[in-house]
Formats: sequence, structure tokens, C-alpha cells
Amino acid sequence: MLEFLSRLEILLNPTVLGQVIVNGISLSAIYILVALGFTLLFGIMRVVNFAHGEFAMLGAFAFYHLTKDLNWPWMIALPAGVIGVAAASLVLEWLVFRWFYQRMFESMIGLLGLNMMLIYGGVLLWDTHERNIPAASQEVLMVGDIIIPIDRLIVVVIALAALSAFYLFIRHTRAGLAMRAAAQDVETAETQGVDTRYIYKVAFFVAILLAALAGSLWGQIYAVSPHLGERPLMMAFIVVILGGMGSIPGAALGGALLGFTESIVGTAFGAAASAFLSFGVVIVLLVFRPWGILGTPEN
Amino acid sequence: MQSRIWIEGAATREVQHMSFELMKSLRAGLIGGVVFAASSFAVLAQETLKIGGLGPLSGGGTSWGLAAQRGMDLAINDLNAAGGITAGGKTYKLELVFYDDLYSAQGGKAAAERLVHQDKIKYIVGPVGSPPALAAISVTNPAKVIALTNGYAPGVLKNDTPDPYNFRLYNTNLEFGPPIIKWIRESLKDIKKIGLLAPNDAVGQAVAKPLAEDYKKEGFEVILDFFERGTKEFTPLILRMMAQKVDAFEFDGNSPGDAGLMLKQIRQAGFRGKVFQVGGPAVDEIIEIAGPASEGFMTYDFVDWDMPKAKLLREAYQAKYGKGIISPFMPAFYHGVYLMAEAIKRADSIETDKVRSALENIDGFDIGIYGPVKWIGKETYGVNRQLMMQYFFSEVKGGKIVKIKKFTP
Amino acid sequence: MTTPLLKIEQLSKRFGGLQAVADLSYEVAEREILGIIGPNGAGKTTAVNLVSGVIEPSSGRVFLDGRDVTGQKPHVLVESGLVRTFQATTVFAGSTVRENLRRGAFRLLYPGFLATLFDTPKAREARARTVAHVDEVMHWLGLERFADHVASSLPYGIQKVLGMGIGLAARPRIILLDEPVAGLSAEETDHVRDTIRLVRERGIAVVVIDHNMRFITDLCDRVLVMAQGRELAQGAPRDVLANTAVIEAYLGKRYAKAQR
Amino acid sequence: MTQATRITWGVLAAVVLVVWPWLTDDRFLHHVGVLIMLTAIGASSLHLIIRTGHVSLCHAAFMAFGAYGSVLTVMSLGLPFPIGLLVGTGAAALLAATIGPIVLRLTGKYFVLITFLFGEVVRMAIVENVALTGGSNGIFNVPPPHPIFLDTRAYYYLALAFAVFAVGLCARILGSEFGRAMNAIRDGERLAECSGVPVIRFKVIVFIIACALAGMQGSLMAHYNKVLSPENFSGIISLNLVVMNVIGGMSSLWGALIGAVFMVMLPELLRGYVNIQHIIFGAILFATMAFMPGGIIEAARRVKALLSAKPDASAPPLARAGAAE
Repeated sequence: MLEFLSRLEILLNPTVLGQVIVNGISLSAIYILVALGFTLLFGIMRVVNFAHGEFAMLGAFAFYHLTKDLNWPWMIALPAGVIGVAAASLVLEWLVFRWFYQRMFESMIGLLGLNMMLIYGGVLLWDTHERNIPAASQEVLMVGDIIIPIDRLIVVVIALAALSAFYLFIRHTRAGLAMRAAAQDVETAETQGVDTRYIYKVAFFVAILLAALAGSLWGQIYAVSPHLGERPLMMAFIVVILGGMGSIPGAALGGALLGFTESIVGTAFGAAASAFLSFGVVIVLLVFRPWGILGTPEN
Repeated sequence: MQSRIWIEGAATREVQHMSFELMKSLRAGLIGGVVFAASSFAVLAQETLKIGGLGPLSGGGTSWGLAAQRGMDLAINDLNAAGGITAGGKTYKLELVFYDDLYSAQGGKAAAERLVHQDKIKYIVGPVGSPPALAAISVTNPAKVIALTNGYAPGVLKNDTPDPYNFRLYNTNLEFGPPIIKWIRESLKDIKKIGLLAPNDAVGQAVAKPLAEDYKKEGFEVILDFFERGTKEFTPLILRMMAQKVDAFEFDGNSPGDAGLMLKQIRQAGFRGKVFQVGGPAVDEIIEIAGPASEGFMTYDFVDWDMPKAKLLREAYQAKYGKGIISPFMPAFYHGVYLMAEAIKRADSIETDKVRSALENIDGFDIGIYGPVKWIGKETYGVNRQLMMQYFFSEVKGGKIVKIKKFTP
Repeated sequence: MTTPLLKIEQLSKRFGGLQAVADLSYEVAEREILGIIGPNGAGKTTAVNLVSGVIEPSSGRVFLDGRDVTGQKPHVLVESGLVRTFQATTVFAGSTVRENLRRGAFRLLYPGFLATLFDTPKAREARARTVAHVDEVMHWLGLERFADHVASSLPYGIQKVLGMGIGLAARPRIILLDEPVAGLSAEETDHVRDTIRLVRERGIAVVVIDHNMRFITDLCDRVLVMAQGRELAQGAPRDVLANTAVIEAYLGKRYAKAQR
Repeated sequence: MTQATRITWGVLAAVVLVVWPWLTDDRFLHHVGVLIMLTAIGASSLHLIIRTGHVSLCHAAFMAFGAYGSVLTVMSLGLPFPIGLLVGTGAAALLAATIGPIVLRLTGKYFVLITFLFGEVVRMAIVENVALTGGSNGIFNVPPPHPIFLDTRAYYYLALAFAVFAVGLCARILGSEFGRAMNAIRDGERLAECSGVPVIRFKVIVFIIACALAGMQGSLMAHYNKVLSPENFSGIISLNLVVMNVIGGMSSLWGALIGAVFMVMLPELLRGYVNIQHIIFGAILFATMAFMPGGIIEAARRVKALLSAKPDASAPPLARAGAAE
């Protein structure tokens, strides 16, 4: 117990605390971006997209090539890459995803297959070593004793902007409204005149857009390789379960919880403890409230 | 989640080459479908001697396996171009058979079984990591197959095998750790407390604890933290160490990609002290990832690219595989093939008993990559089967690697 | 007076803030058919779920043959002779009629794990008995000619009868039927009604839930009317139908006034 | 199939399984034989769990318990292999009995997830517990069950014996009245429960038996490989077992067995196509799930139905061609 308290003491240090918070925000933002698309696909099409991480990987490589090979400024390269990947992925929607709509179990295993195809296709195309997207800025911002890398700050700002845009889209556009209706009950939505095939395509596009953006940001602060997608996928999966599968606010809440847990527990108790804790919490939650914090139970 | 889904897997080099060619063409132009090309079989006038290779060709360790495979491939091409090797009055062309060991015990065993019992191969270089190496030697030793393994676990050499046929291909931190640490204590005097961050995978666990002991023996204070492999956000761990007032960070046991990331994040977290690694020599990749943050980073290194043969090797590699980063496994496995060939030549036979004794007496052999090498390890492992070669402690200055201290065996 | 076969006392269930069933009490005697009727959302299905152990009541008691069985799991209640059918998933759709009934006869069939694993004489004997029993149930319900048909291929009305058959295969003393005629044609409804009468003739008590007024009044000895989770009226079909509160609940207040 | 042809086929299969190792001296083929036998234990035991409607992603965790339990008993306590095997199997069963009643209340994706996480926690615990398990580097120099089993051919017969036991047990359970109850649970859990099947208890029994068999496989695998490390028990291994069942077909035990053979052999057949191999494999997974979710078994059934639907020879040629479409 004493050991426990003495470890928490680290967090009282204002420098550390400030950084813990900044880190929590940037981790949360990325997790939320990946998880939102994941939960959207599940909520509307009942597809568990185990290939979701690979779209993040594709986004990161698009961003990498545009900045490094074509020397585009990142402010243009980022949106161009992300939209390009999402648009190109519509081919995959037609080739692969549409077979799995409303077939949850089949989608899990089948998309796992797609996951492998994308990863090892990536290995053939790009080799396995890790690459670096040049930092947008090498500067750091000093707020009192707290050091914030500008690079991270930009990521946080972009992620938050994307999340707000997503919120506005889902709340205030016709397509967003139709998507919410479809997420609640596809059949009813259909009888109300919602064109589900169209909605599926829009939802897919938006989900991949978010994943590719998350991947680009991930590649920007970490590194780019064909295996990039594995960690974001696992995190998205946990986030979505934590928040409730299919629930959009749930994904946001889950992402924030996980990001801050990782930041706080990792700092105070080390990485292994943080991994055990996040898994343990999710297991306990599944046992007592399998539908997640903000999800609704199914019959 | 790792995306390996094999119980076992396998590869031959033709396809790797093919896929590499494919990769280049894809990179150059539009992305087309997968093109299958039949590999052409050269008509062989001479006898063929197959050399086995083992390394991970799938999953997280793929870059190590590819480097090993490419190194062996280049060596075999060079040896064949020089007329092959002559032993017992016959001249042999060499041929590479390289299999995926999945970086796991099961995969290592399966691949070794196949090399030894189906392909009837007597000479193997690899596997790359400890778990597959330990499993592979349980197959190769009883079959009297010579294996030049990597894998840092002491058990690779120090085990109960009565009559082993395996050797280790290059230095481990048991060899190079203490001298470098001694040098650090003498040269970087203001360092008292060292933060050691390592993954809890096979490499990290095998390397970090002995290294921490070596540091403690030299009077350093050490804080050691293991993290779950796959972690990319190290800032919380770094902050924890910084709050405990470490003077320097040590990265040995990390993959170069992770080490590069940590370096970047350490500088972004505002740490100004020294960062180094006594082990893990893939500096190029670390520089690629960390960018400007790599300035001043110090590392163990065992390849001197200024050596005449090393220069040629680098050119040959870049001509064949592009200008990507070169992993130090590449020259190491290149060297391994040469070591094996030399022993066969000296034994003047392809019987493994004779080749083994020739290999045991190969001290002083030098192909111009490492300088002369020799076998050590009697005190540590009970057998003199640990290859020892020169090594360096280098520093990144102006984006380039500069050797600051050379250690010779 | 003998103890009633099934006795429900003050049964209540809350889901969060929603009072699904409140203070429900009724009795079922041996060989009696009790109808529970009420508009949609009246809590009829919840009432069955509470009695059959599918969900646990918030308060109240369930007595079977004078024994308190409140909160017991469905499979335990089957042992005590209480079975039920479902509104939606009434049958094992992918299996034949015979297989459906054999699964329903689990209680008679299963001789214990090790016995079935080693196929002991006891297990063989149980199997022989079950096969005979299943044949008997098929004969009784007129399902023989469908014996080897896959359940999902049968007409809906036959599926409903089969659903009852699954319950009856366990040799119950009382069976709870959840909307056995929902979605059936008039002809099929009559067939189900006749089948239920056959069941009673075998000495099995029946609780039947539906909102088909004609079907219930034709069939039942007594009727319990529910609205919003509560009992509205209870008694002989004719008396209950004359009850103003029932007419109001069913046909609206205005209609009730006009009748007066 | 009549009783007589069935027996003929059975005897033939038994003879082939026993005799084939003597037709070749290729030790590698013997090795593949061992792998198929051991993998069949894992795949068929997982099939039992799948038949109750649960796709478990932590089967490898139970293999780990079996393996470490057995190896530690033999190597640390110096006890003979049969006791190690029993301890390992028992440890896996005990773990299953502990977590089974908790996790089996979850269904569908929640069960998949909780078992995946549980498997990860077990793997992480092995990695962290360096003193006991050797951490990521594992334990090496594991002794064989008996020196004669250093010979791969001998080990094949050991593996064959255990595989026959395990697969036989699974087949027996599925063919018994207990298996009938399992089918009822899978087809309609609530209906089964209201027919008197103690659903949770039965699921737990199945889970314990299946996980004990997985533990047995883990123990046999460890003493065969002579090295054990956490890599051999990662989520990927569990996933492999699921994939075997999926590709083979989840409706019958044959599916699990066919899947096991397929998954062990496929890398050999595709030898040489390292990365392309993974791509091909991914494509197979996708195509199976999209177009043939019943797996190889269903494909075989369809082909058979197509063949038997062939009109007799007296029919006009045109009609025959039409039927073959």
C-alpha cells in the first residue's frame, strides 16, 4: 500500500502531471479516431472490421509518400492522402465488405483474412523496416515547467477538429441522420425510405476516412511500417467494447478512458501494469456489463 | 495483435527475389495484379552443396530474417562467382535454402526438421532469435548438422548437449557489455544513474537483466523497466524515469524502430542527458526514425563499413535490394556463409565431423568485414564456440555515425 | 380444498424505472385452462417469464404444488413438471420433428453424463423409453406424418403445435403457452385450440396467453385480464367480458360509455 | 453407408495411420505427422466448445497451462512424464472450471472478446513471471516423455494414441445424448433450457473437457519441441484453431479434423511463397467466409449432392447437361 502511494507521488510533480495530461489527450484522440470508424461499421452494418488497422496503415503510407517522395507540404498531403485512401477503399467495399453486411461472425473471420492480405501485400510493396514522417515541427512549447512538443499539439488539434467535424456531420446532415437511423434499426430505417446501400457506402467512406487520418497522425508521431495497424486495431477493439459496441459517444468515452489510463498508470506504475490494468478492467466490465458503458443490451 | 497465422511457414529465396523484383516494379509504376514468374533453373554442371538458412520471414521480426536471407544470398553468389568451393577433389556450387522460423520455438523446430531431414542439409546459418535457435539446435545437434546460430540466450551454447555441432555467429552483450560499460564509466564521468527500458520479449528479457548487472558491477545505479511489446507511446515510461532523476537512458534489447521512437520521445519530453545503447547495432534505422533527435546518440556497433570488403558488400546489396536501410544481420550472415565455406575448404571434406574441427580452429580468419575473428566462451559457456570480432562504440554526429572507440578481441 | 397446482402471489417485476408486472396473483388448479389476456405491453409475456424462471421476480412468490419455487431456473422447473413455450423461437428450426421432440424429452432421456458417455444399460433403456414416448406424443398431436420433416419447412400452424409438443415431451403437469395462435389463420387457430383441449384431457393444466379474445373465451375455464402490468379482472370468461374496466381497456373509454 | 462399408473404411484408415511412417524414412514427414496428430487434438477439442455456440479465442492459454504445468512438474520437481501430463491436463481443467462459469454466460462477440483478452492476460502473465516460466525466452532442454521418443517415428505413435483418444472422446460426446443437448443449446439456448437442459452446467462441462484436452496437447507439444516459450501460446495460435474449424466447417467434427490437416499441410504445399503465402491464406479465409461459410465440409456436401442429382443415363443428353449446371 505504501509502495502504491509512493508510486502515485510522481503524479504530484507539476511537470510530470502536465505532460501526463497532454499525453492522455493525444493518445485518446488517436484511439477515438480509430474506434469511431470501427464502431460505425459495427453499428450500421454489423461488421466487425478486423482489417480496420490496415486502413490506418494505408493512410500512413499515403501521407509518407506524399510528404517524402512528392515533397508536398503536410497541410496538403494529409487531407489528400486521407481522402485518397478512403476513396480508393470503396473498391474494397465493393469487392470484400459488401459480402459481410449484417453477418457478424463471418465478417470477423473473413475480414481477418483481408487484414492478412493487406499486411503482407504491404510487406511486398514496402518491405518491413520502419519509416519516419518528418515532424511538422521540432519545436517545443514551454508552459511553466510543462514541455509540450508542437508536433503533438498539432496532432491533437487536427484530431479534435476531425472529431468535431464528425459530430457536426452525424448530427446535422441528412446522411448523418440516416446513418443514425440505420444504426438503431436497419429494417425500420429501410421502411422509412432510407437507401441502405447508399448509407453503407457513406458510412464506410467516413469510417475509412477516420481510420486513415488516425493512421497518418500515428505515423507522424510514431513510425510507419506495414505492421502499423496492429496496435491501433487492438486499441480500437478494446475502446469500442469499453464504450459499448455501436455507440458513438461510447467510443469517445472509451478512447478517453483508455488514453488517460495508459498515460497515468504507465507513468505511475510502468507499462506492464498499465497493460494488465486495461485488459483486466475490460474483462471485469464484460462480465458485469457486456454491452459496455454507454451501449445498450441486446436481446 | 500480430498477424502471423501460421503454424509454420517456409520460403525459398527465388520467391523472395521474385517478390522483391515485383516490389520494385510496383513501386515504379501502377499497382497491378500479382505476377507470378516461374523461376528458371540453371543447368548445373557441378555438384551442388545446399546451405540452409533460418530466420523470421513473417511477423514482427521480418526485417531481421530478410536481412539474414539477403546476406546469405549475396555470400553464396560471391562464392559461386569465384568458382564455388572445392573439397575432397570436387567442386561444389552452393545453393541457399532459406526457411521462415516464425521467431518461435515451434517454427524453429519445424524449419530445422525440414532442412535437416527432408532437404538433407548439413550446414545451416541461423536462426536469428533465441527461442527458434534453442529449438533448432535440438534438431541439428543429434543429426550432426553444423549450425551457426544467433540468439543471445546463454543456453544456445551452454547446455547439456554432449557433443554439440552449433556455434554462435557473433558477439553477445556478455562479451562486449563489460568492456564498453567500463569505458563509459571512465569517459562519461557525470553519469551515475541509468534508466534501462526494454521490451518484455525474448530479446529484451535475455539482454536487459545481465546488462543491468554489468552496469551495477561498475558502480552505476540502474532503474530497469520492461514494457509490453507493441507499445509505441513511451512517454509515460520516460517521464517516470526522468522523475527518478536518471542521468542517462540505455536502449539495448529494443528493436531499432522502437529505439528510434524512444529517442524521439525522450528528446521531446525535454531530457538533455546522454542516451546510448550497449548492444543493438542497427544505428541507421534509429537515425531514420528519430531524425534530428538522434544527434549525440551513442551505440555499440560491429560493422565497419569503411573496411574494403564491407564497402563492396554494401554496394552489391544496394544494387540488388535498393538503397534502403541495411540491417547488421546482413553482413553477419554474409560472414557466416564465408566462415562455413572456409571451414569446408580447410577440412577438404564435406563430412561435418571434419568440418567442425576445421571450424573450431579457424581463429584469425579475416574476409575484410570484421578483421580477424576468433572463438571464445570457455569460461562463460564451457565451450569455445562464441565468435568474437572487433566492435566499436560510436556516436551520431551531424546525422552520421562516427566511431569514438574501437575494441579489438 | 386441495392445494392449487400453481399459485402466484403478489408477483412484481421492475426493469429500471419501468414496472412491468405489479402485484399479480392467480391460481391454476389441476386440469384447468387459465387464459391470460390483455393488450400489447400489458406484461403478459413478462408474467410467463417470471413464472417459468426465465427472469427473476423483484418480489412475490411462485408455488408449484404447494412448494415455493420462486426464482428457480427453467431447467429445474421442468424437473418439477412446469414447462412453457415461446412466442417467437418455438421450435429448433433446423431439426426434424422427431429430433425436436427428442430434445424436448431431455428430462426423460438423459441418464447422466458418464452413463450416456459409456452408453450403459441404463442409458439404453432411457433411450428406448424416450423413443416410445416421442412416438406417442407425435401420435397424440397428429404430427406423425411430419416426423422426418425439418421443422422450418412446416406450415406455421404445425410449427406452433410442434412447439407445444416439445414442451409436452417432457411429461409436464402444467404447460404455459405464450401466444400459441399469434399470426395463425382462423382454421389453424381452431386446430391449436382443439389440441390444447386434448392436452387438458391428458390431465395437464394449461396457462395460455393471447390477445385473441374469441380464442381465449372459447377455450378457457377462467380468464385473467391484464393491463399495464396489473390485474384488471379475473373470473369466468363471460363475467370478465362484461366488466366495464375490461371493455375500457380493450375498446376505449368512449365505447364503454356508449355501451352503458 | 452401411455398417459393413463403414467398418471397412475404419479399418482401412486405421491401417494407413499406423503403417504409413514405415513407407518413408523422411523424418520430416514423420514430423508433419506428429504435428497433424497434436493439432487435431486442439482443433477437435475447440470444436466441442464451438458446438455449444461459443467461439473461444483463448484455447492456446489452456495449452500453455498444460505445457508449463507438465514441464515444470517434470523439470523442477523431477517427477516422471505421465505425472507431468496429468498435472498439466489437470491444471488446464482447473483453470477452465474456474473461469468457465463466469465467461460462458457471455455469448457471441462478447465471448470472443473476453476469451481473447483472457488469452492475452495469460500470455502476459507467463512473460512477466520470469522466475517460474523463464519469461519470453521460455524453458529449454525439456526432456522427452521417454528416451525412446527422441525418435520422431516413435513420437508419432505416442501422438497418434493421444489423438485417437481425444478425437474419439469428442466424437463420443457429440454422438451421445449429451451431444444432443449440446445441439439443442446451440440451436436455441432458451428453448433448450426450458426443455430441462441445465445450459450453463453443460457448457461448463464441455468447456472443462475441451480445455483439459487442450492442456494435454500443450504438454505433448512441449515435450516434443523440447523448448517452450510464450510465443507458442499467443492469440495467433488460438486463432489458428478457430480458423481450422471455420475452413473445415463448423457443423461437424470432420470439419475440425480436415481443417487441422489443411492448416498443417498448406504451408508445406505453398512452401516458397513466404509473403504471398500469407496473402493467399488471407484470400482463402475471406472467400470461405463470404461464399462458403460452411467450410470444406459444406463444399463437399454440395459437390456430392450435385453428383447424386445426376440424372440416369437414359435421360436425353441435353437434360443431363442442364442438370450438371
